[in-house]
Amino acid sequence: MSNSAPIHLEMRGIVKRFPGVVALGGVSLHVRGGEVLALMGENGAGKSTLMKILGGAYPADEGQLFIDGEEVVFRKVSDAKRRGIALIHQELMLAPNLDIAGNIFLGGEARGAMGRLSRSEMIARSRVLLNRVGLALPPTTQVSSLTAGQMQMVEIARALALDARAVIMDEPTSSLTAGESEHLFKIIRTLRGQGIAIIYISHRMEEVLKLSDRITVLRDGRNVGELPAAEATQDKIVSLMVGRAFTHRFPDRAPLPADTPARLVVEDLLVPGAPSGVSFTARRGEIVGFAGLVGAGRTELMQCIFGVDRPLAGRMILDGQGYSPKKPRDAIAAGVYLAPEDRKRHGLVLPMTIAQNTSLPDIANYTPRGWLNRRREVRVAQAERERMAIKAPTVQVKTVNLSGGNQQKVVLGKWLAMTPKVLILDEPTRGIDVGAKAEIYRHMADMAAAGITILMVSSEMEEVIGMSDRVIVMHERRMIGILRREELTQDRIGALMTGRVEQIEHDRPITTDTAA
Amino acid sequence: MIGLRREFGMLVALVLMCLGLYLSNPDFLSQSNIVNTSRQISMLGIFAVGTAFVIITGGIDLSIGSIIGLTGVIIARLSSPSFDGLGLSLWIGIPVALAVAVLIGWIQGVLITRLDLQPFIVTLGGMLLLRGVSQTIVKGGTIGFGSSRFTELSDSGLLFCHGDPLISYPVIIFLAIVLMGAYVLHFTVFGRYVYAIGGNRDAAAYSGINVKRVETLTYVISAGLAGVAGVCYAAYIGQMSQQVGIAYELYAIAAAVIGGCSLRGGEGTIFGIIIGSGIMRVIDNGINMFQLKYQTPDGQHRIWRLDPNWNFIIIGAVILLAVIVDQLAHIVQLKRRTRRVAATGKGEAQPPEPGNPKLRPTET
Amino acid sequence: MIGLRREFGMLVALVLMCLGLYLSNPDFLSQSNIVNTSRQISMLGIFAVGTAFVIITGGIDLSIGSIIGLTGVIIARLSSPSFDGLGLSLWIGIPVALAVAVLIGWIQGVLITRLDLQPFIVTLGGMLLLRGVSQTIVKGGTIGFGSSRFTELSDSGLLFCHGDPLISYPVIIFLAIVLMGAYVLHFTVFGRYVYAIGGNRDAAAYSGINVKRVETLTYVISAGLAGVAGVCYAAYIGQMSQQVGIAYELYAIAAAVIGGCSLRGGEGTIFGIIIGSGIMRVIDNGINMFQLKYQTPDGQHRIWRLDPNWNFIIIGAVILLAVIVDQLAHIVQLKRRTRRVAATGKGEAQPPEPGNPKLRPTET
Amino acid sequence: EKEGASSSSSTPTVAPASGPSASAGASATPAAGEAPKIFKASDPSALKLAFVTNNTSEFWKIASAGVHKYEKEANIQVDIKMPPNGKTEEQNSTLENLVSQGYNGIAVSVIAPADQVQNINRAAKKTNVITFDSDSASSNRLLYIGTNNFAAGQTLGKEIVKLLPSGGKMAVFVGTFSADNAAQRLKGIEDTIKGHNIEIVARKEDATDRAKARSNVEDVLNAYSDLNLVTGLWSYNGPAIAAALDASGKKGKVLAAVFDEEQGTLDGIKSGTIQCTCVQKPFQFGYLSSKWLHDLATQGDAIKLPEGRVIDTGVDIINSANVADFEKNLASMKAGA
Ligand SMILES: Nc1ncnc2c1ncn2[C@@H]1O[C@H](COP(=O)(O)OP(=O)(O)OP(=O)(O)O)[C@@H](O)[C@H]1O
Ligand SMILES: Nc1ncnc2c1ncn2[C@@H]1O[C@H](COP(=O)(O)OP(=O)(O)OP(=O)(O)O)[C@@H](O)[C@H]1O
Ligand SMILES: [Mg+2]
Ligand SMILES: [Mg+2]
Repeated sequence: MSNSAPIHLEMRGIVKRFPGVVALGGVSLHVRGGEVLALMGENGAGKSTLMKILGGAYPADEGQLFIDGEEVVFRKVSDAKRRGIALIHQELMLAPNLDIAGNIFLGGEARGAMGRLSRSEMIARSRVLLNRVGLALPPTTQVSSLTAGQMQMVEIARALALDARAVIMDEPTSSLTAGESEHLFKIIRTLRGQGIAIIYISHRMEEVLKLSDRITVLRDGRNVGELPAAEATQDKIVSLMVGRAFTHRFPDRAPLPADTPARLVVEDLLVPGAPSGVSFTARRGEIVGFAGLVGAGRTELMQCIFGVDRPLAGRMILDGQGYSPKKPRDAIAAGVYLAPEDRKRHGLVLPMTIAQNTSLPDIANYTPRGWLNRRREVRVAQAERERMAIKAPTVQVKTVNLSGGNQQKVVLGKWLAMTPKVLILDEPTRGIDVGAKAEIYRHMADMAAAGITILMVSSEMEEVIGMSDRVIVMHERRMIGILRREELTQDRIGALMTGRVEQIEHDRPITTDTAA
Repeated sequence: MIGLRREFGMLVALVLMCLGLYLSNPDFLSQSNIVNTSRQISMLGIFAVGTAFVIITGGIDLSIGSIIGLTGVIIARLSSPSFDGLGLSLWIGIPVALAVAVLIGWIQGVLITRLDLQPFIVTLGGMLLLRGVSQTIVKGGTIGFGSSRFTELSDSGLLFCHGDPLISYPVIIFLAIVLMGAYVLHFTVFGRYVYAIGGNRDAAAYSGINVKRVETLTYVISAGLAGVAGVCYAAYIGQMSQQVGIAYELYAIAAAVIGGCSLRGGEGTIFGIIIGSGIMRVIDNGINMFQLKYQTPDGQHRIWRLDPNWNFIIIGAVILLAVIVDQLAHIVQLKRRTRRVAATGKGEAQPPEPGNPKLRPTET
Repeated sequence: MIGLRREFGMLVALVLMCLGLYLSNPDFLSQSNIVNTSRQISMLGIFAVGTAFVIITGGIDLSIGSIIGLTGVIIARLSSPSFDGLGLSLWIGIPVALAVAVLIGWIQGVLITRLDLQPFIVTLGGMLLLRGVSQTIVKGGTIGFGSSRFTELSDSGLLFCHGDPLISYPVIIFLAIVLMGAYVLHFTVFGRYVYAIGGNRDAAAYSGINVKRVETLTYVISAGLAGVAGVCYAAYIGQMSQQVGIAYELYAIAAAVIGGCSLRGGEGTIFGIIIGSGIMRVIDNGINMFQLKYQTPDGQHRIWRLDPNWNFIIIGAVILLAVIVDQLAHIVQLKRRTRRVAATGKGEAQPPEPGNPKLRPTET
Repeated sequence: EKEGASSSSSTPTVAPASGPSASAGASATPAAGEAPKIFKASDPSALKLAFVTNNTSEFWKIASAGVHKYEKEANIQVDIKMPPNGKTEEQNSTLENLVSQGYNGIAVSVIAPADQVQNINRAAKKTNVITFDSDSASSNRLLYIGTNNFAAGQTLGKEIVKLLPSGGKMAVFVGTFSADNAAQRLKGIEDTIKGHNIEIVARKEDATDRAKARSNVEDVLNAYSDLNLVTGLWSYNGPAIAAALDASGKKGKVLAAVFDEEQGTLDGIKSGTIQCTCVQKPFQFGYLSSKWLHDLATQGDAIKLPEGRVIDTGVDIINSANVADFEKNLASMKAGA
């Protein structure tokens, strides 16, 4: 693709300050064409900021940038693009009201005379690009109708469209699952083969080890180490990232006693748009994992259980009582809470403080005499901050200023401040660094031990296997299998996820026992 | 990006309205009424097109009415042959007035984009301030154009028939603007950026689009076209006072929304603007034209006409009805599609979410 | 959510304005001017408080001016002793009018929340329609209250001094509404919900808040307080025509924004509304009060006063200046904080973001 | 209220919209009871006098010229206040403000005569208040200087009868019929055309939107093909009618009789599109009001108020015969403004 010689990119002593925080305190980094450099670090280490500077989205306060030995200054995104640097952002950056082709060429449109759009040319070129990323959709499909995974693929196609000499991917797999990720890796390897430099950011250790040639680790906006991939191990990277040795990932949990009573019984619940109903029983203190490919319908199912959407048929029983939430409010009143997949959109009121977010669902209980009890609000939030180890100086900090991991902890904390019966965690560790992940796993184990039932939707196979008592696998909005803890293997789940086999083990007996 | 559902629905409504008016009063389609109404539609349409650019980026421009007034007032002051005018050539007056309009749009755009201020409040300030400027220029009075050739701009035109033009100049100007506007909005890179910014401003910025420049330009276009409309109105009215143009921005916004623009940005077409302007002005005209012939019990022929007090009621009700009916149709359509999916058990291509074209859940 | 920076900045501006006016014209602080101006501030403040609720949820209410007019018109029709009134008791007229206002707010709220329509367009439709209804009720004319006791509501009050009240009833009503409004907005669950919805509507719904009900209620509050203001204005003006209240919504919005509300939602305080209303009305009053004494060359004492044509210019300029200066101060403050970080090299507690919680690329 | 509303309601008949309390017309109520108190200024060398109009319009520029003429003659200052939106509450707060500042005299063109009685009385308790152009006869104002709009309507009505000797259909245009001056003028016209087989078939409001003022005329010309005459009650209706008649080629086929002296109206008369207009004497309003305010403040009780406490300045009919002279005269007055 790219005819030019392999690029040599170097950033030296990059400093970036935001009001009140030094995001980067003098970071250096270099990468050559034909190499995959992994950039790792905890949430808030400064990875995205560094890459935004490289992509021209932010100016650096200090430091230099060299391309092929020549110093360059990027003032705007198009400067970087012109130099052949393509940045795929951590957050999806698509215009939902345009079609796929329009988004792929956004900012780099094919032009005819007088600024005229050359639509046919863009559509034709899009078709080729979509083919390369393995997205079998017409380029004229409106982006708002795509799934997150498909959108991610459009983003990647957009980077390819640039004919870039360097491609930066900031957590590209966070909304992809195994199959799509594998496809992406294939693309990355092809690009590397073509002499393109890749900078790859991910919190998923296996991916990084599998894919990269070299690993650079950041901590608190500084370089803390660099390893050739051949010498890297998970432990080495993690101890660089968090500054200490790191042992267990998943906490040990005793198997549930066979006579544990049922908590939530779901019977033939028909989610709008799904071909058939879903049935399962979750017991007290059980962690039920939900595995599936992107768009398998897990989020929709959870939203039905939480009352965001209403099922077309079926029923639910909670602790022996009929349970049919019409709104999240009803679910919350019944003790069913949801930590949503998209925490920025559904989980947090970003301009509010940690304390205000923590108290929000339960605020009605903070007004003993008609006045909000602000002191109690702060007290409760402080307790949660300590329990969840949220990194923030006070609970009066606005959540918009927290890093992703800490935001997720605020979401969990707000539900734990109440007393959940069932806690639904939709992708609880997406975009979260290993350290924070381990903490969240520990909290999940504690919650389960306290008798809380957890429904965990996750696209990370390891997490599903490591944490669940049982796993429900979904495929194309159908429940395709239930696996017990001892049956959990990557292959088995994978086979179910892709719809190759089917295994529904009926646990109705428990249903009738307890519901009666 | 061009789903013309709303536009076609409104086109049908417009045609039905015209039909009803014609049946009630055949003079509705008389040459002279067609000329007048088409001129009215055109003068509204000219600045409604400008408004559309701003609205599609997700902004709003409340200063339009004041710009319309100011443009006319400047022309009157510079070029009126009357006592209060300076009597300069119209070739000076009109360009100066248009330049001022463009400059105002640019200043407002710069304030909104460079200082990151809210369009509503900047253009509200502009609206008041410019109204005051007009007032100061006419010193609280009126400046007429007298019998200057200027008024021909609105009264004369092409294709004379019985001594009157069939197509007045404002209509021609409007057609030119529609053609240019449609070209720019639907067929150029700039137009694409306008939609992209309205759809997802951050994504547009990260795509290397000069968001601030594009947005500023939309305010320049809006103000510039308001200026052009101001020229037409000045010619049409034949005299300027500080009152001309008050609340016209609301009519433009209403026309845009009726024609399918969403104030959330990212949606709307020039075609829709034409329909929206048509509906607004045909209502106006229809209130004067509508009549019902009836016989009193004692056999006398009488004609019932609309009470002029109902003017606002009808316009308000039509705006509300338009958005309500459109939304209900949309909801029914979504429900039907969900049911069809349930029936076939197939999840085909998903429709965009109801009126809220934001990105679906993804993650940090 | 309560960062009072903007509010205090504006308070300082208000105090400076008052000081300047007093120096130019000591009558500014005369008993009678204080009574008049405080009444003006109060009548604006009453409905600006309602507007604040809507704005903080991220909505907008353009129908307020029309509701003010309609309330007065209904009272006039029901209770005026004059020819066009029905002469009923004020104890019937006022409650009926207020009930109508509340009902209108509820209907608009329901349309906005249940049908997911845009507040701008629903309340624009409402604004036009209700204006038409007022017009129909007064049959295009004017209904006076004559010498009915009703007008005392605005003219009389408490603490008489030289036969005139020091505190007029509208001021008392305003104080009561401020206290209630501040309590509801800042110290109750409902108020917290209002902010949460303005901050993130979806997250609020996922936290179990009945978003639709809370939002509907904000429109009810807005319309209800507009009704209360309508009662005061009717008493103050002493006669109702369909013209009363036109464009008042814009003054309320301007007062709210000057006082620190963001039209993006999630920000604003009752304290700010008081300051904003104060600034708007002191400008109005100041335009009449401001004077400069000077001597003509031939030694005569003359007084220079503001040209009344500058009214709009000054109001528009003050609104623009308020938001521009505030934003510049904010930018400087952010810069300074960034520099301080550079000096200490410490990434300490994160500051609140620029009133704009989006992350933005610098350039695009 | 509103622009172009060049005037008033000082008439012996009831304004339809203002209720019985408005029935006291200026000429019909010669000073009910004894004249209110006249305040003599303590310091005649630093007089504060104000001339408060009902809105901003061209009309008031002519009145301002009268004010300025007297200012020069008497070497005093008279502040002209024009409520920019022409709203009652604006005018009331202007009055309040002036009283607060201790003005020695206020002349006001009352927007809503029946309902501003209290406001005027409150001012009259502290200072000399006279009315011009639009009276509030039942208030404690000292004096009214202006035209009788009802009589003006009658005057124009007579011209209309002359223009339509065998009767016909006519339409009326105005900003809002709710304004008193509009109501009075219309009443005067209706009163006069009665019995002459003239029918008013359409009445249209434009809420001061000048473009609407013209399109209303156009629509009516299209909707009523048998129309014989149009009349406009507010100053800008004249030019709007002239423009619409010219553009639709109905000039001469549909006649026009209007009020006031906007340039477009005078041009219409010159070109024959408009047959006549009924004009008041705003220059006199300004000049006489200033003079009386000055005299009242300097002479106090010593002054003798005119008979009935009303000074009627009268109206003129302008048509093609006298339009040239009138225009010249007007220009020289404005030059003095
Ligand atoms: N626009 C901004 N304004 C203020 N602070 C910011 C801004 N962007 C980032 N920060 C702060 O800079 C630091 C680095 O953030 P960055 O997003 O680069 O981290 P990251 O390494 O990408 O983390 P994650 O793994 O969670 O994505 C954080 O403390 C963050 O809060
Ligand atoms: N609001 C919506 N409107 C239209 N379609 C939707 C909406 N939400 C989800 N979908 C579609 O429903 C299907 C199931 O999506 P869902 O989010 O439940 O899957 P998932 O298994 O949770 O996958 P993911 O890993 O993406 O979260 C997808 O095809 C998605 O595109
Ligand atoms: Mg990041
Ligand atoms: Mg999901």
